[in-house]
Amino acid sequence: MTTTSTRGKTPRATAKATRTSSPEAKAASALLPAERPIRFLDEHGARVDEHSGYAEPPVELLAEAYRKMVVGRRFDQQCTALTKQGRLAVYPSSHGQEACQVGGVLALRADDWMFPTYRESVAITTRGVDPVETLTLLRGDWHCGYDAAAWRTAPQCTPLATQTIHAAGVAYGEKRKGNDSVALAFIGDGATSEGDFHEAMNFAAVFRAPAIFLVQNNGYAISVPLDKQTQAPALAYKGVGYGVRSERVDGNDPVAVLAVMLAAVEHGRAGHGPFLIEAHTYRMDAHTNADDATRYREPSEVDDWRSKDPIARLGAYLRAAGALDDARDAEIKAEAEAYAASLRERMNADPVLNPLDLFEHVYATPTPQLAAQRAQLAAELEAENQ
Amino acid sequence: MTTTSTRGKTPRATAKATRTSSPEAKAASALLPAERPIRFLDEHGARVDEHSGYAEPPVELLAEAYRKMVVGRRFDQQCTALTKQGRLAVYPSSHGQEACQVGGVLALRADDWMFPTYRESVAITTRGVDPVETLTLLRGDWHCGYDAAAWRTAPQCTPLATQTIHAAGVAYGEKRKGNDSVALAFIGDGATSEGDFHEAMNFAAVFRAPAIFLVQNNGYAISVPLDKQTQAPALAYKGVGYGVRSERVDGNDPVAVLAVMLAAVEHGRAGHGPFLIEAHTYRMDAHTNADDATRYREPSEVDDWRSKDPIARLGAYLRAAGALDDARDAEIKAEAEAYAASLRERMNADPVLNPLDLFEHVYATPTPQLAAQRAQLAAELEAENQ
Amino acid sequence: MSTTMAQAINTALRDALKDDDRVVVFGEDVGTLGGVFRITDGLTRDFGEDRCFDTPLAESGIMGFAIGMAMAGFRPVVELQFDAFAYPAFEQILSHVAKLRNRTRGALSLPIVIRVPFAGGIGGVEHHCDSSEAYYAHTPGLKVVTPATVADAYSLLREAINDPDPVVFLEPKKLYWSKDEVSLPAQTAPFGKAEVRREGTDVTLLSYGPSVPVALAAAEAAVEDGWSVEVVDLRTINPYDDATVDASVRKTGRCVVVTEASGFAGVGAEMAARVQERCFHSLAAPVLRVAGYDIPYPPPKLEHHHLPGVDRVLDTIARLQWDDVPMGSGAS
Amino acid sequence: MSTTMAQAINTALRDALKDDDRVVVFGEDVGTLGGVFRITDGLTRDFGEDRCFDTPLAESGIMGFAIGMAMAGFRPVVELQFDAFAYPAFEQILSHVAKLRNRTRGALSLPIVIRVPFAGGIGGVEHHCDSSEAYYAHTPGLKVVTPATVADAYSLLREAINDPDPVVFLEPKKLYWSKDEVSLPAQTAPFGKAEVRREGTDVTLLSYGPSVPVALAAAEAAVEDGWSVEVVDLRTINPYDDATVDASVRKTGRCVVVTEASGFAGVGAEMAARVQERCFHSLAAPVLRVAGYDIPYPPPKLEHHHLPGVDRVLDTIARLQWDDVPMGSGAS
Ligand SMILES: Cc1ncc(C[n+]2csc(CCOP(=O)(O)OP(=O)(O)O)c2C)c(N)n1
Ligand SMILES: Cc1ncc(C[n+]2csc(CCOP(=O)(O)OP(=O)(O)O)c2C)c(N)n1
Ligand SMILES: [Mg+2]
Ligand SMILES: [Mg+2]
Repeated sequence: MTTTSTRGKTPRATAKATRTSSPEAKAASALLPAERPIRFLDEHGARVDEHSGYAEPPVELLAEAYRKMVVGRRFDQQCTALTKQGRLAVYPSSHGQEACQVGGVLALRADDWMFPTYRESVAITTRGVDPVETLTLLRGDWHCGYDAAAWRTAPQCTPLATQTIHAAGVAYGEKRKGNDSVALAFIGDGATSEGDFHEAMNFAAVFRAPAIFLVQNNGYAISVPLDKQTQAPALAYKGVGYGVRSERVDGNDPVAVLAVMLAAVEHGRAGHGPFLIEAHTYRMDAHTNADDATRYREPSEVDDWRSKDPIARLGAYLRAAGALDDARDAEIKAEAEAYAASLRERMNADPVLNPLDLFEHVYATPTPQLAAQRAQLAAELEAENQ
Repeated sequence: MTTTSTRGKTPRATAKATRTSSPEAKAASALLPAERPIRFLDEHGARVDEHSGYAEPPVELLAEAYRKMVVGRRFDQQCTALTKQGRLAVYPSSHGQEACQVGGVLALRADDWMFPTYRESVAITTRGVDPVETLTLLRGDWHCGYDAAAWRTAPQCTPLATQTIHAAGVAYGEKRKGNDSVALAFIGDGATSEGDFHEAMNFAAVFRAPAIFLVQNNGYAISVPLDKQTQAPALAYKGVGYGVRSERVDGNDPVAVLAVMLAAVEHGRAGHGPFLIEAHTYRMDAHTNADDATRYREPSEVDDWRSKDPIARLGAYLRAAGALDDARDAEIKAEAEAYAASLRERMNADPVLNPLDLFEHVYATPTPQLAAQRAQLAAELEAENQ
Repeated sequence: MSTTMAQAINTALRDALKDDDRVVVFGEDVGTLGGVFRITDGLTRDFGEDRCFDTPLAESGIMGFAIGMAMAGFRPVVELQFDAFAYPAFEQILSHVAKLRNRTRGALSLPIVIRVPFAGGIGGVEHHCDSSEAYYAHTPGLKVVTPATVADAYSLLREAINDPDPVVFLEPKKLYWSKDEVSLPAQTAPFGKAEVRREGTDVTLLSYGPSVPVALAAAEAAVEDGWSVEVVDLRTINPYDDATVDASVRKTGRCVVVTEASGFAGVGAEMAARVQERCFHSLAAPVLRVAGYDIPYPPPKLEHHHLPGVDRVLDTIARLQWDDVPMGSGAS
Repeated sequence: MSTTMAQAINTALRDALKDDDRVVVFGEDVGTLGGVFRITDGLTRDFGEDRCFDTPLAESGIMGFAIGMAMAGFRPVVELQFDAFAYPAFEQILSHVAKLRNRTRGALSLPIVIRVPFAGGIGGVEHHCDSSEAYYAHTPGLKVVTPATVADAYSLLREAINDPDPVVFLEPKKLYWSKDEVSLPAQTAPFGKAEVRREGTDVTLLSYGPSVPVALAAAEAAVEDGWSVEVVDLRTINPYDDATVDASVRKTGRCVVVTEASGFAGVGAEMAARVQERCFHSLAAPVLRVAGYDIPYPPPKLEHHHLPGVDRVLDTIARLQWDDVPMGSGAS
């Protein structure tokens, strides 16, 4: 995030003298993020006390997060490999962002809604969705490959920030039905510049909808660094302008991500409305396989972030806490390998696609025009097969 | 504005303990508005000391503001009367908002840009634009009736908040040309909910464009009150999320509006970038002549605001300061009457419109298709005249 | 009973709110105020703020919120206050509303109605009178409906609300205060069925929404000129009723398309293209179009020059090669 | 010299930046990265951040900022990264870009070029392959240009940047890497002039942008079937060159419109409607259309079924009533 050192010299120092805590200023201060990003773990995984009172998640949950992160990263690597083999049309990796991918999801119940972007393949499989179904979109077989309603997981969203409003709407809808489920919208740092993010935050606040906006601030929108994206002191300072409670978190500290996510979920369930979380993280790979990250960032920057690896940090912490040992770690890695191997194998089989499916689900019932077009394609296909 | 009393119970008190003034928190505090709206005058026009260090504008400027406000209000009343006579298609009155209409404009130089909305007719005539040219749009003769380039005054903007981005762009463009002019965008409280406002603030901040966003918060967007519009502690809290210096001001205190506007203009000229001003004001009339305000607000509310009348307040202050007396006041009122009388008379004459103008200025040079359509209409008109 | 189109729409909303708990009405000023055209008058009072409510002033937000509520099982009926103020919602409409069923293979459907007061003829200043139907009609996944009669306004809106798919319901502003002898509830033909509003034998006027009354007036006036003019009202632009149109044109052998929207690449182009594709050998003359000019919508005092009127329709009928003189290149 | 369309566009931008200080290029990732398609490669390096720069990620913002900069005297050339990601900018485009000259009686003009990589055929996932030309073409006040050849890409873009009016410059993504023997700078015909890309006598294929190569391939293949096929490339959708189109159709007497976009209410409808309006008595058969289906753009593995291909064009030519059998109602 950027700090703004050369602000104007309009009267400000004196302004503070006038401050006697108006109701607005009080309300604002309850919404603003803590001075520094929340973290429980330092870069080596040692426990630190910078959590501003957020409760540490139970160790079982942390252990589960570790497992999911290891499996998730292995899945992600497998996807990159599949892309190189031409098995996926495109793949946006989340390598390095596993604390958010997993921490976001593990804080949810099955009846909560989730709104992933193109980058959230790991979050989706973490939710339990079949990896092959998850990859339908990126393989190019269809758009969304899983049952979005059953999983309460919207299709991976490409038009940036648009999904954040859907999250506000579904969160309000569920609340109106008397449910205490929440809706989690993933969004990137760059996408916070879109007008839709603004409208989503505002609608969520006005309707006190239990929506959580989890900004994975990985410092770049494709090639554009954050300081060309915003001059905000930090993205979490955007919440106060809507009356949305906001927090910054070390996005490579899985304990911190989970802790704040759990608080945000609780905040929503309790009827207090939306919550904005800015998580500082980094994508170790390029934007997608089609991108060349060397064009816009230094290798040294990537190296810096390698030393903040979320999996290593959580692993170290769990070991220190006695919740992980070599045997268990090996077990988890074996699970990850098996997961990847199964995926590899299943992705080798090209599914048989029916071109006539193109006309399905445009409407519940095809219009006469669509039926005619379908018939035309059917005739062409028949002619080809002769 | 709304205060938010029942926020979530997520750890916040402890959060404060952690605060040791991070660079981000410091940057934020330099951007946030003063605790209370800036004002120099109380409701009776007596000088109070709630101006947070903003300099009081010179008394000559205040006297000029008074004159313009009196003339502006008279103009506005005349427009409403003209509407009743069917001479205007529609008129959105700014009765009650004169401190902003006039205070916004008087802080500008001729080479500054201005972006008015439909409600800014008084601001436009205050800038010096001929009142009949100003009313071309609302009379229905054409769209923009004045020379927008010469006056550096964009057409009155109806698609809400769209003009704020133009202001950011032109402010940056002028800066790039080495000019120190600023761009003032008027906007209403309701329109701050539009995504375009978000994008404008962000672009202005990122490009350090000298744009001033003057929010006339009159408490309503047509019928929708501010608490259905936002849950922000106040609209001025939206600036920090973009790194935009923000202030709240008593929008019915012309001294305060001018003082903060002058500071904002100086801020922009000095290269410090954009400035957001939230001015609390009230429209005494309905949204437009077509609106029925009794459907959504109480007469008592209107009465309350009548006692905060910006013209009366400034008049009282100027009299106390010895800058206004009965004679001068009578002179100004006579000027206002003359202005209105001349307008009335000139608006009685229906201008002769040329239907073929419809095809002018669609492009610099008409396309062949347009030329053909123009010829078709010309033939029709000729046939009619036979 | 004499009923206005505004009343018919209001009643349709009421009846839908009554019949189906999942229906919610929202948008800018639709609550306390009852809408700037008073179409939602009394709904909040009678059904409560939960069923009909004001939103913040943000059309993309309104649209996206409707998508979310539909995902939660509601049937949102949103009002976008004027045609041009729907534009901020285009990304949500084009990239999500129109596509979500298809993208999710039917797992998520969006039974949303997008009500848009549209088109001109009311002396509105700029940005208040756009004819925006082509943008929607060209977008697969949307249904596009526009009533020309009071009964249709009621019946088509009820059907739109019951439809499992998103429907853009375009309300011709200038017809809000038009009256018909109708008692509600009214039941007219379903989506995808055009109506012959007037029978004739010489030429078919093909039209929809705000232009239907113009076509009917022209047909009436044409009697004097000795032409027997048939008028077909599409009612729903998508789905499109080729059968009714074809039957009419095959009978009359001539066709003029009347739309208020700018002609270039508009819905009228589709109508003309379809007619000649399907009825080529029945046509004694090219299908001609009477449309708004290809200009930004004019200021109030000039709009009548832009809007297709009876004279322009009659002039165009007159150009239908009644003497079988081939057209020169000077045409349109 | 063998040049790609991507190189031609890059060179056109360079030459414009060189020739006119007022030209600025901006958008998402156009600076350091050189654009996701590398179209702006090296511009920031060679002309500095003032002339070619990255913006925040907000298309309405990009468009509105361009409007403001144009008001200050610049000539902005903006890139909207993909067709569907132009949708957030629609309100700015429709309500301001297209109208400002008209609204201000010429006091303010907007010499803005909106570059949009558009259409499909590159295996892109959803939202990356929309054919959005109809939305622009239907909007008065915009010019709409789409090159099909390398030389045109250069020449039309230079003309677009020099044009005093806003131009939507649609770059067919799948042609970025197409090559022609061209040396730059190239000068081709101006806006409003269609080109006969191949001469023929039996039927005219009418097309533009990404569909021109398809039409040419079909024309080549048609030789085997004994058809002599003429191919007309519109080059600019608006302004529209009726004269060239009319001359071709009057010569051949038959016409098929080929567009990749969904057919319904698309630009192809306008093309078909115009041809029959203007050339009715020269036509031996209806003007038929080969278009994308009226469905959301398909996933990569199915897109070839959607896109008009040579076979579909040939099948359609075959349906042009060569034996003069009147069409039944089953057509299209
Ligand atoms: C509305 C819209 N504009 C542009 C794009 C193209 N695009 C895809 S990803 C991306 C960058 C997004 O950056 P960020 O939000 O930080 O997310 P990240 O990719 O870093 O996870 C861009 C510009 C898009 N998908 N949607
Ligand atoms: C994009 C858009 N949506 C809706 C409207 C219709 N509309 C005109 S004024 C208005 C209310 C604006 O309220 P506010 O911004 O508070 O300004 P005020 O009228 O109070 O000065 C609305 C909804 C519009 N002009 N533009
Ligand atoms: Mg990012
Ligand atoms: Mg207001």
